[in-house]
Amino acid sequence: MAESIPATPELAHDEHGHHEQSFASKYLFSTDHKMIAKQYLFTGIAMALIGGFFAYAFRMQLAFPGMDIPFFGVVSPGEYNSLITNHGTIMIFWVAMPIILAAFGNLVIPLMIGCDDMVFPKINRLSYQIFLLSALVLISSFFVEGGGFGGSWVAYPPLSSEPQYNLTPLGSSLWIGAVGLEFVAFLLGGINFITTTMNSRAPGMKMNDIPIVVWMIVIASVLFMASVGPLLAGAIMLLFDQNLGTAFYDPTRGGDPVLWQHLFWFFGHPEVYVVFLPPLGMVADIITTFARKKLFAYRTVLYTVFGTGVLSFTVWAHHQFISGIDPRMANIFTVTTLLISIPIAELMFVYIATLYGGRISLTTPMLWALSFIAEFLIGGVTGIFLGASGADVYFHDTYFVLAHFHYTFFPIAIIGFYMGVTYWFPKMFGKMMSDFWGKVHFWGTIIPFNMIFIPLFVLGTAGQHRRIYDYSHFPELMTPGMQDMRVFATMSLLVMLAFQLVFLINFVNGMIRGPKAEKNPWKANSLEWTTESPPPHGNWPPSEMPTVYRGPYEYSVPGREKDYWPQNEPT
Amino acid sequence: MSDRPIATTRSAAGMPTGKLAVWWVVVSEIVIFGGLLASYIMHRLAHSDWGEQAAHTNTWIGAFNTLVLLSSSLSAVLAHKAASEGNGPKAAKLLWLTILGAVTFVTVKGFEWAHEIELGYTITSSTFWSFYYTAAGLHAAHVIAGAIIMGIVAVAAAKNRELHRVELIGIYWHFVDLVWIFLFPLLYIAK
Amino acid sequence: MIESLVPAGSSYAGEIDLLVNMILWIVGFWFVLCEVVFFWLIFRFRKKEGVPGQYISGEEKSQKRWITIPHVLVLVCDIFILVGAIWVWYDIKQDLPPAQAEVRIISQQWAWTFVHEGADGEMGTADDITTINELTVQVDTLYHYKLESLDVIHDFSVPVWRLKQDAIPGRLITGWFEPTLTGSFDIQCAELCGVGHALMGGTVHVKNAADYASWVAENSTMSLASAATPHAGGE
Amino acid sequence: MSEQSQAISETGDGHGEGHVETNYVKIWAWLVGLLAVSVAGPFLEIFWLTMVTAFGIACVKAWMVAKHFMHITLEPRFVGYIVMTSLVFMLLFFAAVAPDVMNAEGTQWVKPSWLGQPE
Repeated sequence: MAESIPATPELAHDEHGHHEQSFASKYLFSTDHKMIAKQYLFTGIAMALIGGFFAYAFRMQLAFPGMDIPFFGVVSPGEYNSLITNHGTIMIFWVAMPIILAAFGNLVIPLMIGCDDMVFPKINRLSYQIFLLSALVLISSFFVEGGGFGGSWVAYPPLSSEPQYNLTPLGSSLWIGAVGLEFVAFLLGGINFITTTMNSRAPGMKMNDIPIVVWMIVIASVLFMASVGPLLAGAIMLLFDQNLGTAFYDPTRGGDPVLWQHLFWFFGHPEVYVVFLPPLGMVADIITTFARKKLFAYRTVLYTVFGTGVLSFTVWAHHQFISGIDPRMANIFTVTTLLISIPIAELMFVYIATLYGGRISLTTPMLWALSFIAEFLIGGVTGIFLGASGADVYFHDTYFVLAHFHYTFFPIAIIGFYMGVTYWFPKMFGKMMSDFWGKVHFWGTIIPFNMIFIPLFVLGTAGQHRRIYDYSHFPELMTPGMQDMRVFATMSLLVMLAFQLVFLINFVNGMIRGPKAEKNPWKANSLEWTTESPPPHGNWPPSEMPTVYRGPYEYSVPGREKDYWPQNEPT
Repeated sequence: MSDRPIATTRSAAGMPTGKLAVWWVVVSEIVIFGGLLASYIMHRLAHSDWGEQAAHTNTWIGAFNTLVLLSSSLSAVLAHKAASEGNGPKAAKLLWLTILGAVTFVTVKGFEWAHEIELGYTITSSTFWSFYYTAAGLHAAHVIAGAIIMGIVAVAAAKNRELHRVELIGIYWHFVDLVWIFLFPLLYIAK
Repeated sequence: MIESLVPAGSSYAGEIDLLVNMILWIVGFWFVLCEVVFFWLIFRFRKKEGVPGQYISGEEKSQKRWITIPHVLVLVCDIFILVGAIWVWYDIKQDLPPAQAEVRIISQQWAWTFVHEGADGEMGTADDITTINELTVQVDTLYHYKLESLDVIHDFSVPVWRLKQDAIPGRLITGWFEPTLTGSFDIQCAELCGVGHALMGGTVHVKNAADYASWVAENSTMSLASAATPHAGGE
Repeated sequence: MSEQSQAISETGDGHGEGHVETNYVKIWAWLVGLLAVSVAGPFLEIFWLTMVTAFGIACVKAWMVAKHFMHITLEPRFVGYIVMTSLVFMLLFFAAVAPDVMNAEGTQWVKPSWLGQPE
């Protein structure tokens, strides 16, 4: 893990007795929340490259069935299944969660609430180490005999629990083991996030003075902790079914496969809010900074997010309308699903209203934040088709569903990642990234992204179902127009993947040769911009720990010459 | 104490950081055992034939194990009381007593399982037994983990250091006892 | 929206298409409105020299109106969608109109097995016609299907009929459809069921009364003959 | 084993400072008594009575441990709320999943092997 070498020498601190650290203790076994944030970030980026490569491989197979794909070779049906399974698993559990929740959570929480580190530094390090172990276990599952697990990321038994059905005996056990380990890692991380935010706020920081991104990350951690339990129990039961021959999910011996679906989706839906809320918080902080404007109705944002969090535990079976649950239950879950779309709609209205009366400067982070809102609107809007049980009868498991959740997951994972990195890069690495190349990369990613998934909406409406390796067996799906759309989507993916190189170069170049970043490059209010870039160990000298006097969004306050008002500036 | 960050010393939520964290651990454990027991109860209510399967569990051993855990909860709370009075060595002695209770619990369960497996009731003989071994096994794993951490806390408490941790491990221990209070009737009484 | 890409081939296909169009209009309106207002605000309030930002807390009643009004309107629209969705759902999945014919669908790892009623119109008799991956039905006849799976979860889906139902091993799920369009259409397996998931395509032949009767007559005599000879496989 | 702890608590029965003085051993004795009742319950062969003694007493014992040993009532209020919320979520999970896992049949579906019908 080649880490960056922060330009500014570490400031010696009397209180922490800052002895000269060896490479290992500073980078590999560091307990500093900022270093652990970077570790999560780089592991997340590495896994994103793997996940992206899988997407390249199976999209090429879909566009040119049976072709010898460069860098991969011919994709066999079993390989196709494990490619899509692990693309989904990696992108959610090993890219979105570490980067959005853990990397930015670790970086942002202590800095924004004005304390020197997470409350339990060693547990914080342990959570990263368990996460790294889970990533290695998952990667090893690709190379075992029989290949990686191929039963889709939802792993419905009996396909996932019976080796004679999924033909990946070792792969499936390693897969569920890796997912279980990843849950343990994020349980430990979650406890750290929640306890730090609840207990270690800077003196004077009232509930309404906490930046929205910190609120969102903590609520996301609470949602994760309260929802992962049943699936952890379910994962243990699945592991026993796979290896010990128990029959929790085997219908012929008294078990019930639908039990796993409920256990999975009881976790599954709060999970999508776990990864959705932190980027939503970042959007709030970034658009207020670059619109120089106070967040519209701070309390409304909080109440809608609390409402969404609680409701997210009541909607899970809309994933299972036609997969065997009792049809009467579907009506209840249609009601709750349409109910939960309302707070999210209100949140979007609040963010759009925040732009009214602003001085919007379109820097790269602002472009990413605004594109998050624009793209997520499409994702949210197409979700109503799927939440309405009557319409879901047709749309379930088609590419319409796939396009819908990519219009929600892409803004969460990829746009959220780029928004956070471009905004906090000066603070993390003490350097500035090039804004020009940032914009080139932005347009180079957003336009192709839409070119990939709008055709997939059309294909899904035409009845094309997911996870099918080759559509030549379905005459209705092999009309020339549809195959062209698949090729067009794959070509757009190639263009988008190419533009990611622009980012990687800009990212690494910024780290090594970027111009020195000042304390507060964006002239923002929150506390992380009141310490050096990159912040020393302990963020502020122990004697100068910040005290807070006002909220984080006091921009363009009438009667002040500067249009921003840092939180720790005494009135 | 110097390497502990300033963050840990603050308590904006009105309670010490350690206790706040332990309560969140308890909440996350509630949903884990809750998910497992909910699945078990559903299957149990669905399959009336599990009654005679459950008849082969030995209620007396279960009752004794409950008594052992209840007593270990008592010594854990007495250890907390001693620690809050600043008496480290006494707290440590009581903690070791609790660990003794834990060891007794696990060994008794070991013999019980060995006996049942001998009689042919293995984890795969029926879904009741699968749930029986999974739930009791997960609980036993938590008992062992709790005992190990309690050992570490007891060693420190004996030297009058980190006395607040005695209460923290106590809360976790009472939770493990609570899970067993529900597991006992579910697995042993409902016949 | 769907009927432009996939013909409506069953009695309730029209209902689903109507519901989807209703949702499209409601949701499309709000989507376009939000995007237009969004991009207009970005353009209107872009950074101009000498023009300071405004300080709007959004807590006063007058400012909050801008949020609560669309909020309530969205709530009202959701109620329309809700009623439509439950209405269509009840018709398809909860209501079971009396059957004029029956068919058994057995899914297994990577093939569909269909059991049609033979000439005697009774299921479970010797003259039942069992076919692999080829379902033949009569147009404008209300069929009950009994769906089951022998191994993993499969999903019987006929896009033209807007029909989709998972087959859960260990369960026998009943549903209904009434084809209204003659012709041959695709059957797809809509739930990942292992390596051969893509091979599980099938076709459904919807014939008018005459062709169907001749098909049944021809095939049920064959299955009767094969049932008579002792070594024949069959049920 | 339990006698030994009783001896210790007899001697060191100092006054707990702060929260109300609860005689932990008395609470423990109640718990053991309730345990005995719940074990004796099945011998009366009355099904619903066994259910009451088994699970009713389990809930009472759980509350006693939570209140007297874990001092949950003395913690800030949100501790009780988050524990209660997680229990409510488990109830919600049970309520929504039971119709599928517990029933042998429902609207338009049936589990043949449960009803003894042929596949």
